Amino acid sequence: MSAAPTSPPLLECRGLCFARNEEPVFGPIDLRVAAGEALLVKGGNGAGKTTLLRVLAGLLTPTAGDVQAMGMSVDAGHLVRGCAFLGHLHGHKGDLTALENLDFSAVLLGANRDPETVLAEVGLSGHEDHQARRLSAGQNKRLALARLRLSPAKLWLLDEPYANLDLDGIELVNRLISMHLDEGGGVLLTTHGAYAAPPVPIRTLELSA
Amino acid sequence: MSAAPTSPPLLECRGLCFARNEEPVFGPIDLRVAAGEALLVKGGNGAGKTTLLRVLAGLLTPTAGDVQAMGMSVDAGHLVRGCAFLGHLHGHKGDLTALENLDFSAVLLGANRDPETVLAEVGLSGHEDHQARRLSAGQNKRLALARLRLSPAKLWLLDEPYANLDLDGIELVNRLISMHLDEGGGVLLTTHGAYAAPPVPIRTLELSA
Amino acid sequence: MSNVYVAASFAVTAIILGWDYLSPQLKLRRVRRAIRLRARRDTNRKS
Amino acid sequence: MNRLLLWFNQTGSPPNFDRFAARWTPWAFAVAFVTMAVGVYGALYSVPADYQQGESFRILYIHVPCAWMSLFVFVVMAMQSVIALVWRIKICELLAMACAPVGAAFTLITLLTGSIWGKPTWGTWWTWDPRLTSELVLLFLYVGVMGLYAAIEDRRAAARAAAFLALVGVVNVPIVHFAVNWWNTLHQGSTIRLIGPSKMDTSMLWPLLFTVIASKAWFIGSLLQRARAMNLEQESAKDWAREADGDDA
Amino acid sequence: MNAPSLLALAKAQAERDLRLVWRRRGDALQPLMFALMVVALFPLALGAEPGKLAKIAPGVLWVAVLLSGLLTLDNLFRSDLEDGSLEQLLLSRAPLAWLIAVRVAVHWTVTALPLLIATPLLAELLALPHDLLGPLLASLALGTPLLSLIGAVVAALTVGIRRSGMLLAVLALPLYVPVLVFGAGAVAAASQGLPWLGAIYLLGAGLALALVLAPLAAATALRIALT
Amino acid sequence: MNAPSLLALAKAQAERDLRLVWRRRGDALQPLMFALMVVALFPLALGAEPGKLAKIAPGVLWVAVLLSGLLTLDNLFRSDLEDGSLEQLLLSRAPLAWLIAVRVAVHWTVTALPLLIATPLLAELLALPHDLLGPLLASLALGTPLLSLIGAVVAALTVGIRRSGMLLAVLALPLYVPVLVFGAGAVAAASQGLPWLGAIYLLGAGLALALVLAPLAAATALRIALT
Ligand code: HEM
Ligand SMILES: Nc1ncnc2c1ncn2[C@@H]1O[C@H](COP(=O)(O)OP(=O)(O)OP(=O)(O)O)[C@@H](O)[C@H]1O
Ligand SMILES: Nc1ncnc2c1ncn2[C@@H]1O[C@H](COP(=O)(O)OP(=O)(O)OP(=O)(O)O)[C@@H](O)[C@H]1O
Ligand SMILES: [Mg+2]
Ligand SMILES: [Mg+2]
Repeated sequence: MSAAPTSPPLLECRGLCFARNEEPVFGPIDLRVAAGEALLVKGGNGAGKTTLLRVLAGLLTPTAGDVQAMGMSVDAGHLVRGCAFLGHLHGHKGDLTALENLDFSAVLLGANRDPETVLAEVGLSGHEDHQARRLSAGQNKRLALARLRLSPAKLWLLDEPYANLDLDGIELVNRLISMHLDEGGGVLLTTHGAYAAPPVPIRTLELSA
Repeated sequence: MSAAPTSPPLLECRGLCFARNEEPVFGPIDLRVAAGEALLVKGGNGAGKTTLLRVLAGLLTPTAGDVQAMGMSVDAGHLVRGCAFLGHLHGHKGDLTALENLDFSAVLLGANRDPETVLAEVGLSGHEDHQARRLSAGQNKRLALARLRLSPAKLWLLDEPYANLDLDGIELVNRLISMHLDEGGGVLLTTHGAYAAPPVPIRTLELSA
Repeated sequence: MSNVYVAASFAVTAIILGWDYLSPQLKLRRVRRAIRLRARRDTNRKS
Repeated sequence: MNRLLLWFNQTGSPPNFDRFAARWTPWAFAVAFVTMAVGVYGALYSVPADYQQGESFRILYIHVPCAWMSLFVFVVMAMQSVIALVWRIKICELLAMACAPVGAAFTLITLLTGSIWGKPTWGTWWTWDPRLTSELVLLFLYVGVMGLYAAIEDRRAAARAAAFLALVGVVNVPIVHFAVNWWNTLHQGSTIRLIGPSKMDTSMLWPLLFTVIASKAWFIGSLLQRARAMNLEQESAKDWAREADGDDA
Repeated sequence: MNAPSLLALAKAQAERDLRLVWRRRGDALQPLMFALMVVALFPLALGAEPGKLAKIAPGVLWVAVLLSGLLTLDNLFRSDLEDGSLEQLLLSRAPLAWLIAVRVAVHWTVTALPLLIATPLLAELLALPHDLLGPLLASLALGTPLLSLIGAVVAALTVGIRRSGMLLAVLALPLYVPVLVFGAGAVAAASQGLPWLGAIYLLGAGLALALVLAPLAAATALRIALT
Repeated sequence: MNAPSLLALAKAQAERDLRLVWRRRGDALQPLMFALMVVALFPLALGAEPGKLAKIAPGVLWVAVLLSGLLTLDNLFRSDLEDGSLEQLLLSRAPLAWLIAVRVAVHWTVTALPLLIATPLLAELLALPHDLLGPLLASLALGTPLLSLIGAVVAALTVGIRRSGMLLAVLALPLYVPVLVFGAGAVAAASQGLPWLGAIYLLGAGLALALVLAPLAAATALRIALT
């Protein structure tokens, strides 16, 4: 959208295959996410979405093919450092409060936004001083989304960002994604296609089990 | 539906309140689930759905009010033994295969269905010999649904049964619920209302945060 | 009398080396059988 | 460097390795069995009893080669591990992991024959002297490498983690070897040299030469055999595995 | 709603638990390895003199067995809690105490029995006089199941607390003390030529009592911990 | 994408870790409790004679400290793995080895330092001669950070494995042996009036080496274990 079409892709992979102990999980995949673009990976349960995302982040080693992220090649020794990753796990400590968790992330990520305002943006104002462990499933998800908003990363890798969220929360995810694209970022997100897709121009990749 | 309207309720509670460290989570609630009935508990993230379900099962002790399940009163020492409970956790061992897990459940629950056919019913045929740990998020959910189908329990307590499932899986949950109601069972289920509700005559309870 | 010690140590060695020799062969046989079973299942499925 | 790597990857490709191992394993074991037979005959019947230790000194002919192998195998394992970690060559991962059980077997033999030997000479099965202790630690390290390899689900990730542990553990090898020099211990210092002047008489040395060769050949045979089984297991879904299986099944 | 027979339940539970152990058979060896290492640490730390070692051998062996049992205790219910199996168990109609008894039996067979079998070797490493091996084995054979049973109650109580490994140890150890005193005491008495069967009988009586009471107590504790 | 300064990172990490410890301050006491109990078990298992106890005191103390450190090791990275924080750390731009160094420092401060402070008390319980307290404290002061650093490497390597508590012990103990031999050896030498500073210097050299290498090795191990 706002990004020039000639900008180098944030994420690109060619002929990517992954096999677990010699059992293929997904076939050769080519994909490209440039600045200002969102790519939606769709697939039913067990199609390999989570696996694909972990391979792209460098957390699993592909069997064949190569991944280039922000101009560097990704392999076992080289994770995609500096991307924002939202997995099935939240990645914050249950014993710390919502705000303490975000404060730490802010330093770690080198954020240039204020944790407190971001918390309010994701609808957790009033819960700043609650320990993350005491938040409900959906509130935890929102806290993880707050970290995304905090991160200065250009590339977002999101695994089922809509899961566990109510209608309001789904709206929030869509808003976050649009803002990020407008700022020239790129997003790759997965969903099993039961509901909700971001209301932005988007390309889709279908995985099948 | 097939059950006579005069049958005693499977689950009934009056003036149920729950507070965590003096902070009320949900107000006084009255509800009733009779044979052949389904009750849908709706509420946004953090409204207290999970908490309500655990209180009803006896896994948390209510602050006020009382719960009667299948004619017996539920309190701290007395869980609702013999109900079928589907929580955020799957309740099967990652190290055992799908079939081994179900076989054990069959004995434990005193089932009168065959584990292998039930597995096929929930769409896991071909995965019988895969360790549960190696199944994807949605496949794990389906395995938990298989246990429901196996259980001879009349009363089902389901916490977000639709989460993590693809369209096909949502269809499956609805089918399971209809069958259970036809057989004279009762179901209480929660959802945050973003999508999907069972296509059966249903009553709804709204929780608000 | 010290022959007992010699015999014992040679016996121990024989047992351990015997295990070292046989266990991979047994494993190889098991793997082979698994491969064959799998191949048969695949051909059955195709036909 | 790159061409070397390519060559390595080609000759070391799983099907090629399978063929290679199938071909050479019998030869290695043949050499091992023959030299072992000669060596054991020499040790048990041809060499006269020692004037100090009597008959029990014959244990030397298995204790010493196995003790040397226990150290040697660990070094080989560590070297393979370096290659596996740096260049990610699959066959080297397999070879490194196949070393562990063989090395553990040699270490166990060393410990057992040593303590059997200790009873008549030192009057006890076991003492906590530095060499014996460090050899026991070596066994633990082997077991640790095997345990770590077994505990991780993904075979290649497991191999790399265990290879890393083998690298860390290799510091123990010089400790075992030099223990007799650094501390005063009950255990014999270095006495034997196969090449050059030895403190042991040559007439008593020759069976040792044979058992030493036998242990080396055994190591090669066993290593190839184990690596081959692991290789085939991991590749069992591939076409070549089915064909190779069809050949001789 | 036909309740399954107790025997069928026990069989299913034992089968499941054994299968889980088998799937991680590497882990099953670990209590043994741990005890072996504790036994090895002492001579290293003390400097090895056979005479000195022999004197402390029974104590060290008992402590090693006790500690290695203690460390496996946390696993008894924790993994079932974490994946939700425990909830399912509590909400089923099956008699909880009975299932716990089966589980403790499996746990003892898998963790303590191998240790018992290896005791002669460990004793040799510590230069324990041979005539003390009998009392040592007898005291361990009666003492370890007792430890497992007592441990099960504590494990049940602490299962609701995350990362309770240490807390478990701190709670269980005081309860283990009498067992240790009588167990190691029997061996110590034998080493001084005193009658040692009395302590063994006491251990036996304790075991009989615990066999009946501990599963019930553990079941109650589990319910308390989880509601 | 302004990379945060190393110091700011260290501060944030230390603050976070300390805060987590503070939230579960009950747990922080547990290594101490454990060591105390091991120390208390020995007189019970051996029957208390001051002379006999004094002789084995340095060894028992060292073993107790070593074991209690071993048991807390698993927590070093595991809880971060389970809630996904570790993934986030790996995928951030922050230098991993540096963060690990900070974390090990916090871990040592929380688990080993209290033990060190309590050592005079424990030594008194075991009737350790007073002139040996100096060597004991010196050896522990240098030895325990060394143990923590070595342990961190092993903990990183095994973090991907569920319920690795025992495996961790089996892997770490062989690497701990030299530290134990020199540490307890120094005290033993002192007790016989031999020069004991040599062993202490060796420990110091080992510590210096480990301070540089261990965080790097642990970072590598973490990457290996998690990819
Ligand atoms: C459990 C007991 C024992 C263990 C663990 C053990 C271990 C070892 C090891 C590891 C070596 C190889 C050292 C190296 O290559 O640097 C070795 C060599 C040797 N051992 Fe033992 N040993 C034990 C008992 C004995 C006994 C009782 C004797 C005879 C009295 C003995 C005699 C020898 C001799 C002669 C060598 C060859 C030394 C050389 O390199 O020239 N060992 N032993
Ligand atoms: N750790 C693992 N070991 C072996 N196989 C696995 C593992 N994790 C997942 N799988 C298998 O890989 C396939 C893809 O799994 P993945 O988790 O990527 O699916 P998914 O698309 O994310 O599905 P869902 O929508 O259910 O989360 C599944 O068939 C699953 O059984
Ligand atoms: N263990 C706990 N301790 C204290 N407070 C808690 C705990 N668990 C949940 N809460 C609080 O109770 C409220 C209700 O939580 P609950 O998990 O029941 O919500 P929910 O309706 O299931 O939401 P979701 O749709 O997000 O799963 C939330 O505000 C949450 O912060
Ligand atoms: Mg997924
Ligand atoms: Mg919920």
